[in-house]
Amino acid sequence: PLDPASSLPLPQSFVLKCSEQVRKIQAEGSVLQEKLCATYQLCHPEELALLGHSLGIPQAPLSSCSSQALQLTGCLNQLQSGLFLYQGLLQALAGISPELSPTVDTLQLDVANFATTVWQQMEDLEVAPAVQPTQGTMPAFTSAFQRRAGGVLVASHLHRFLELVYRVLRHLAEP
Amino acid sequence: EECGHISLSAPIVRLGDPVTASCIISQDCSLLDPEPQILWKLGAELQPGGRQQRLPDGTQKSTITLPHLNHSQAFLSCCLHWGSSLQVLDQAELRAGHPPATPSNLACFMNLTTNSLTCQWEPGPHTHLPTNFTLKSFRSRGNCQTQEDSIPDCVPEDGQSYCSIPRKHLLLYQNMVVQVQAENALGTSVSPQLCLDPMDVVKLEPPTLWATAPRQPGCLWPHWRPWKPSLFIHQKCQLRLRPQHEKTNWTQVATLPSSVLQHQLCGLPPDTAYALQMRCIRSPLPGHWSRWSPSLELRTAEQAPLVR
Amino acid sequence: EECGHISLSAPIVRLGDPVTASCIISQDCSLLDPEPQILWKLGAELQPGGRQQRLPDGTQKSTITLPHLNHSQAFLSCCLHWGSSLQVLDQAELRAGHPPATPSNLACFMNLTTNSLTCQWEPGPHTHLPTNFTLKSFRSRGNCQTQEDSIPDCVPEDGQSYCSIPRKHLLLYQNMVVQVQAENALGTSVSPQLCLDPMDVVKLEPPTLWATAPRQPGCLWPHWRPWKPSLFIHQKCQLRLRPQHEKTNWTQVATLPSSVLQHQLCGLPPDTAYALQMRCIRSPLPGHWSRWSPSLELRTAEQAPLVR
Repeated sequence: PLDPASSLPLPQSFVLKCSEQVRKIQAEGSVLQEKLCATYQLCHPEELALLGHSLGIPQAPLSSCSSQALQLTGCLNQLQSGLFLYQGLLQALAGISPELSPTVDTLQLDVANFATTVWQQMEDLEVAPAVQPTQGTMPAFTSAFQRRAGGVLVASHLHRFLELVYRVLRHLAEP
Repeated sequence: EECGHISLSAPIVRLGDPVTASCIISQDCSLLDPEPQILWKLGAELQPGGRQQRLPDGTQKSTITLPHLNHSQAFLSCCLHWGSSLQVLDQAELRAGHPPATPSNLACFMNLTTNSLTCQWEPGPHTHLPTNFTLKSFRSRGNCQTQEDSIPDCVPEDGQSYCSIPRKHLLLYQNMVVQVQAENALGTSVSPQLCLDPMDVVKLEPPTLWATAPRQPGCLWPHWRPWKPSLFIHQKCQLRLRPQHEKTNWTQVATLPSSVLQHQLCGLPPDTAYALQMRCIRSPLPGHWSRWSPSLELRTAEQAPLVR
Repeated sequence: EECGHISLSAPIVRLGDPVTASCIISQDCSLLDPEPQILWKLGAELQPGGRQQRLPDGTQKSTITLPHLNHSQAFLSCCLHWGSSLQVLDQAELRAGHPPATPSNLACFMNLTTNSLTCQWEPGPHTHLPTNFTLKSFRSRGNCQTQEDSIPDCVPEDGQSYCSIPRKHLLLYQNMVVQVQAENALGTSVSPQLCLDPMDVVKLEPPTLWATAPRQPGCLWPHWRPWKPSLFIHQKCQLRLRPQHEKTNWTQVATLPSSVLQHQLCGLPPDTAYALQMRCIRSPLPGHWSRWSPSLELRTAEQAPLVR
């Protein structure tokens, strides 16, 4: 059954802040993708799918957030776990390159802050799980190329993940 | 072993307060004269009023009290006559000043280009003493009733009254508490606490204004683009105009969401030069107004000649 | 385990030289297609000429030789077809350039205000590779035939062709050897050695010129004071002049020891405006000329009216 938004009193400021954080992270993610393309000619994530597959770069599920069957508590949970996962993936890219590190660091901080925003709201609504989610095992990027390719893939997955989140937030923001 | 040694009641006192000093002349220095007369100098001036006594171990001790130390810094010397000259045996630095006043007008803004939170304050009157200012902050929740993990102290560069907390110490979209502490030898004072979310105090730069040729007479067709680093922030913007080169009051003509990037203004006299300005503020989330943009000078189109 | 791995004959070669690369595709990546065709891309362009073979352990290996690498930096990718797309499995950065040329025109001067010896040089043509310049020096004696204790390397700031050796490393009034070394992945080169005493290469600033009213007609009465930090150095100074606002040649009117602080010039036409300049050099000890001082504009006195 649809868990109507109203059954979970989400403050309007929370929805507005989350929307802004999504836009902020997507803007930074695009900067990372542009730099990876300009500097290393790694411009197409689809050219790195096989490598991503072999490295085992996980993607975060958002099944509870689909517009047809929005299950809000589950959606918040998956959003928070997904952000936590991407925070770990961005950390695994450490040492990507001197030029890109500042962008990756800022991106990772913003994702971490967004995860905290969601987690604290779940605590305030008393729907937070007893234990913070775990990131699971992170891929090991063993070469400079793998870190750059990983950067392209993580940025691309994160962008798609946030597109879905933004749709839900816009749905929640509708009066 | 030292020839003479000064000890002070306190090396640093409040301006105008008294200072007491004593000077002990060791035996091997006073051998030359069994009853050497100890003299005091403050800076270059001899100071009367030294009370001298002979200690059981034979050393000579003089004590002097300066009733009001009115110099923020002065040197007190303990001297002896030796032949025709006055010999300085020891010298102590006296300092006087005020405890720090409470730092006031603490204000912070988030800089989107450096990604840091810069806070500034009024240090208060000069204390005449080395005074350290430290920006203390910690993370919080809700309306800052609780104290969560603390943030490393931010120490401003010498003599400056602002400090920037780097991005990695900031938790955006959550409230934090900020406070500035002033400390010198005579005391410590702290400013009132500020409770803020860095993103609510973003310092916005004004949008960029330009224009394309107006379509109808008496109209203007300004375009704008929000400040690039703030594109992710929903804003509302105010547009104002006034006849060019006239210092008349500005007329506010529109308040528009930042996503609207142009606006047609009509009903103006034809062939007239105007100055336009725009400013923006984060909206609906809290924020501060940007400055007004530089003026954009535009002229309304001429009235088309009436064909009889 | 890596999907694909490129190994290079050399990551950095001389511009125009060949590069050979091989790429090994691990089994779990090539499982999809028993005989996957390995393709090479230089930047975005496919590169023909890969020679592919199946290794005993079942992995596929392709080797390619780029006859002339004419890019100073390029990315070589090892790819596979996977479904409809071309998959990049590994990427290697190729760099090409030149070994460093011999740094030339090494020159040093002693700065009396910063108390440091600054040496500058011509780095030579761009090598297209990260190239480190280091100023090496050591103390010596006589005419620098012997090497005494060495001085810490002076590393210039990024991209700069000068470096300053601080006072604490300098032994003034003794000869030292200075040399600059350039190094990159393709080689090292060193400049010729300079043998110098820092005090023989002092950079003198020009003296300060002023004048008092001339006593007789057709005379000028310039005064000067040597540059303050060089007062301890005996110098000789040249004085030159030329009619003001005329770009005629300067006339050198005197060479004087710097201890002489004024000089009367006579025999000049009355009521005429002149520009004067002065420069100095350490003398009799060796040194370099200072720049000429800024012009001092003076006018010779008028001829007194003849009383009949």
